[in-house]
Amino acid sequence: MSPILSIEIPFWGQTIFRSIGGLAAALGPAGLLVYIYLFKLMSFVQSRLGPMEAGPQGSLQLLAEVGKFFQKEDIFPEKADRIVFALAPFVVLMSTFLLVLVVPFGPDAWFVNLDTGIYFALAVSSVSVIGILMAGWASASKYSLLGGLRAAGQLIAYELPLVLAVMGVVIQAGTLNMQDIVLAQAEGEIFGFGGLGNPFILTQFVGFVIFLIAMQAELTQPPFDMPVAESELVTGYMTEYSGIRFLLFFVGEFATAGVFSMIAAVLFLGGWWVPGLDPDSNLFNIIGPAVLLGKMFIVTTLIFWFRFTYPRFREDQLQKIAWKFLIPISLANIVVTGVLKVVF
Amino acid sequence: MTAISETEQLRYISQQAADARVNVEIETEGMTLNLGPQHPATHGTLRIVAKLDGEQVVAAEPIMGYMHRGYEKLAEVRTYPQVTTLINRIDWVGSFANETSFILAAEKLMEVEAPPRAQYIRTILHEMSRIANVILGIGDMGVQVGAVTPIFFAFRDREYVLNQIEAVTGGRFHPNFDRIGGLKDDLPAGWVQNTKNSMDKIRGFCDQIEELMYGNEIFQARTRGIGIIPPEIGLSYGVSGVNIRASGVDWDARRDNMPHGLSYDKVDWKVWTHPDGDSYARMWCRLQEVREGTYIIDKLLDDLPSGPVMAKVPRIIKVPAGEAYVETENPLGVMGYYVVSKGDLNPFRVKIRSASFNNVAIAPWLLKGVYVPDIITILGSLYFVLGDIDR
Amino acid sequence: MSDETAVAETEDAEVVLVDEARDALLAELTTELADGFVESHLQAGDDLWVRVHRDAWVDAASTLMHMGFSYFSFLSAIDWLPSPYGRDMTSQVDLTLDPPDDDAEPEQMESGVAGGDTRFQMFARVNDVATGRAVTIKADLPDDDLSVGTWIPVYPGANWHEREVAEMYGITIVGHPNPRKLYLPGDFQGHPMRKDYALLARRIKPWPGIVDVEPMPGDEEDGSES
Amino acid sequence: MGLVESGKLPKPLTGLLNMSRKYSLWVYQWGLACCALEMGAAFASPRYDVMRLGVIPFPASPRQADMVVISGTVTDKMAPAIRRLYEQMPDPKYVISMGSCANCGGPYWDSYSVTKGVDQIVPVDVYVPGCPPRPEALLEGIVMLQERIQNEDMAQRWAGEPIVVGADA
Repeated sequence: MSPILSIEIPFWGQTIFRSIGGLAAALGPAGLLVYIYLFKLMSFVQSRLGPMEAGPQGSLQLLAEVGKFFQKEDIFPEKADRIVFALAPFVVLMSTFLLVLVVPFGPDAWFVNLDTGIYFALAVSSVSVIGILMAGWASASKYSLLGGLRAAGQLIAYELPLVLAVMGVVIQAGTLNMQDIVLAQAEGEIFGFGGLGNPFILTQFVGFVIFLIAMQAELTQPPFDMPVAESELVTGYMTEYSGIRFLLFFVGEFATAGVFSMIAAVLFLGGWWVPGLDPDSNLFNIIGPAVLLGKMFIVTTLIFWFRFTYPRFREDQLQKIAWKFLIPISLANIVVTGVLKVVF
Repeated sequence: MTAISETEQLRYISQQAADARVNVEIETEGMTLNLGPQHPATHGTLRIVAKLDGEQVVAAEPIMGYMHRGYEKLAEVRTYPQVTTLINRIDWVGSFANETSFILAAEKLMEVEAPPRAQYIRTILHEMSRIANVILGIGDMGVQVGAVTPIFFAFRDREYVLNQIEAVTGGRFHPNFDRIGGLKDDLPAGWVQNTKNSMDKIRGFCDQIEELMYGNEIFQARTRGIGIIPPEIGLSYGVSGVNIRASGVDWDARRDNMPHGLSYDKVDWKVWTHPDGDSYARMWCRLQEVREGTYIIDKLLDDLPSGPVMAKVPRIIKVPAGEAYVETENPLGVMGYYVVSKGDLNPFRVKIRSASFNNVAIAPWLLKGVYVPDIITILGSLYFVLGDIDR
Repeated sequence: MSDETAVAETEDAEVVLVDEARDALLAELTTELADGFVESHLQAGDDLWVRVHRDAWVDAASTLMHMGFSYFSFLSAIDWLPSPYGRDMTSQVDLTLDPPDDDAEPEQMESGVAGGDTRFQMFARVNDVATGRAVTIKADLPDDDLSVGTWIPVYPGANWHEREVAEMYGITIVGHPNPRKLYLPGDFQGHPMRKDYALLARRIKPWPGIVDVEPMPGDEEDGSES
Repeated sequence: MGLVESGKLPKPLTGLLNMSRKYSLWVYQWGLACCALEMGAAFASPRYDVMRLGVIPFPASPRQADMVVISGTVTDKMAPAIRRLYEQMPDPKYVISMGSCANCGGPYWDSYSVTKGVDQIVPVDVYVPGCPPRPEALLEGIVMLQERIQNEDMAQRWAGEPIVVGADA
């Protein structure tokens, strides 16, 4: 076990510390996202106020939501496959927590420092598909089934551009390790000018855009929210869920949005690093998480702004975008990146 | 629900499936999807039973009656003023427009005519209810295709119109203001200027929505080429209003068949048509009609005649025996009342020809072979109100 | 439109109005419908009614379609029977204060414009959007055979209208592909638009009435206990 | 039911739990007729903005709803669907009957196809009279329901009389 914050902590202490940290890293952003975007930004876009009564500016609204869902009846539909139905939300949430594992929050503040970090992240992000399919199938509802199948088709289709977009970064950084990707950006330089480092958004802008679009689709956010399309499929695979299990899905949705944004921030925006500071300093173990959170908000703002303003694609149009546009472009991006890597 | 046995429904659907415009060579097990009676997409309580092959619709059949309140029967047991109250609630989004044609039919039988000022105000309120109605339809279309924001803008700017309607009639949207022979009251002071300001706001809304929604590539991708109504098919189904004008039929009951008692012929205005006949064309024409409506109101307000708003009619209204049919161009399409009177206090028979009933009748034809999301787009672009279908 | 301009704008009812467009239309219809034509009524400057024979009902539709009446407006039926409940069907009368007079002479059945001999009458309206012409078609149904052919092959929009008629008046539409109930639940009894169909709420609890004093029919015991 | 069975809980905890239910009322919009528009105005119009009160009009599925607003004419054909929807909602659940039609049949009191009052089908907590009620009336109904939830004892649900908006005015 490597030290966190350069402090020696006994093994059990680290376990507790990591558990709390993991929960905070996944659920904290989720809560913030729900409050800031779902309640406040959306209301602002729609020229409303949003929740105002619960706490100052409605800041305790979230606690009320959670408290409410804990009190709700936990309904199993009569024809549901009870075990699968009960497990599905946990599978979805598990994928989120596995994602958090590899996100670096500072030079030493990480949960696991895998050499194949990004590979691992992209792999476990697909686990949620299984959970969604489980939910869709086990609900014994046609809406849920359609939603689950749509989700599966969509997530599989967009996994490919997601991976290919990351490939550019990996080629440029020369590593699959997320920590090293951050360092590569911190230590990189553009045409000999190293003052800003080299956030890969500059050199991999195409990759960033593709990653953003594919991420939007992976998160099933509008304009790619067919699996949960409220006006067609009610709420898709979540239709039959109530109480805590729905809360888990709900939290999972936003936590995944947060974690994916963090990964995007790590890959393209320089992660926890701020230009002008030494990336090895212990300072980043303290401010790193905050910096990463800030960069995460840049990405999530983009995601949610699209969410609130765009209509929804149709399922076949969505597939067309993935296979006919995103994948060829990302392949071209890889070729160009590879050539340039050799040239420079 | 006990209304239809499933086997009966399936047999009917499979009959229809034979001539559905879909590829049925690959034999897969079909699925019957039931949208409604309460479903976010169906504007209330329409129920669509769709037989699917994958996500493609093999056959779809709307089932209504969840909002059937028996208007035609109830109208027979109510006096004429009471009927006005009732029929307000047929197309509840644009209520005043419902009253107009019934009142005009009764006036025709009684051979009275409203004074010019009343006719002008009637026309203004008729157009206002069109604006209040269609704005909501446009916002709702946004929700149907997945954009949540336009509906909030629609509700926000609809309030300007409702405020003006409320100022003159006292009701936000069930005015019950029309009387046989005129109107209940004259306009309140300052109303004309306030209305003009409101119309400016509405035009602002039109510009905003045109940019935000109609200009959006995804919106266009979702609506263009979806649900094309050929003109001759549409006419034989009795599709009217914007839905048929978007198919290129230049026919507007306000211009071509205007009943006595409205003032559309006093101002210049344009009937908007679109050659495409698809969902986008329908929504586009709607938006243009809202904008045109604001200009009509402005012009009518400019030369509003003075004088009384009520003609001389007896206090207890007995309509002479006879039959009359009057139709007006309502927000949703042509709405007509066929009134049969026997000289009593109450009508003997009122046949309500409501626009949405005919407009939605074309849905089974339109929905064959589309995808599930297109069901919602097509229904949204046909824009119906359940009360107008079921009555 | 053109027919409106033919009418002299006058308020004097004594002047005989001339409606050339509708006259021509009526003449054309009379020849086209031939034997099926029964009676007509022309209100100059206003409207045209044509009554056809029941058996010519479907032919009339195709004839009209060929004449350019491509727009289907509506199709319905009328029950000409005077209401057997007399004035208690109007809300002006309170049944408790003013009980209906059972010995009253039943009113004579009287048909509307374009005449009619029987109780039930079909009527439909079609438009010609190109010229603005419109015509209302009527057809009597014999009392012992309440059935009529379907208009669906000509005007597919008639589908729901005919279902409505079948449900509300109990008229059989011959050849209708889907003769289910349109509005009412499947177990609904009766045909509500018939004049002899009583509105229960008006018979039992007359408006404004005293609510819940009289027990509902069939559950006297429950009523007395509660 | 979730964590809270009908057993006794310490008072501060009950208050906290009640508060969380009070401020998080996910409402299922059972829009039927004219009142649906005024309900829509109350929920979606920036002028009324019911979200201020913590009423979230998002859920499209009754499974996630805490409260249903039945607004409009209930017909006999629709009645079984309403009953079914009510049974699909998880406890604790609240019903607001909005408008004269849902309360008692309204202008269709003599119709052959209209159910005279939704309370024949499902228990109603709040009646909002009017034809249609203004959005403000619905807001007041919601606020009154929230006040009741704040003082609610989970063991004694349905013990109280239903709220009628404007009855004491």
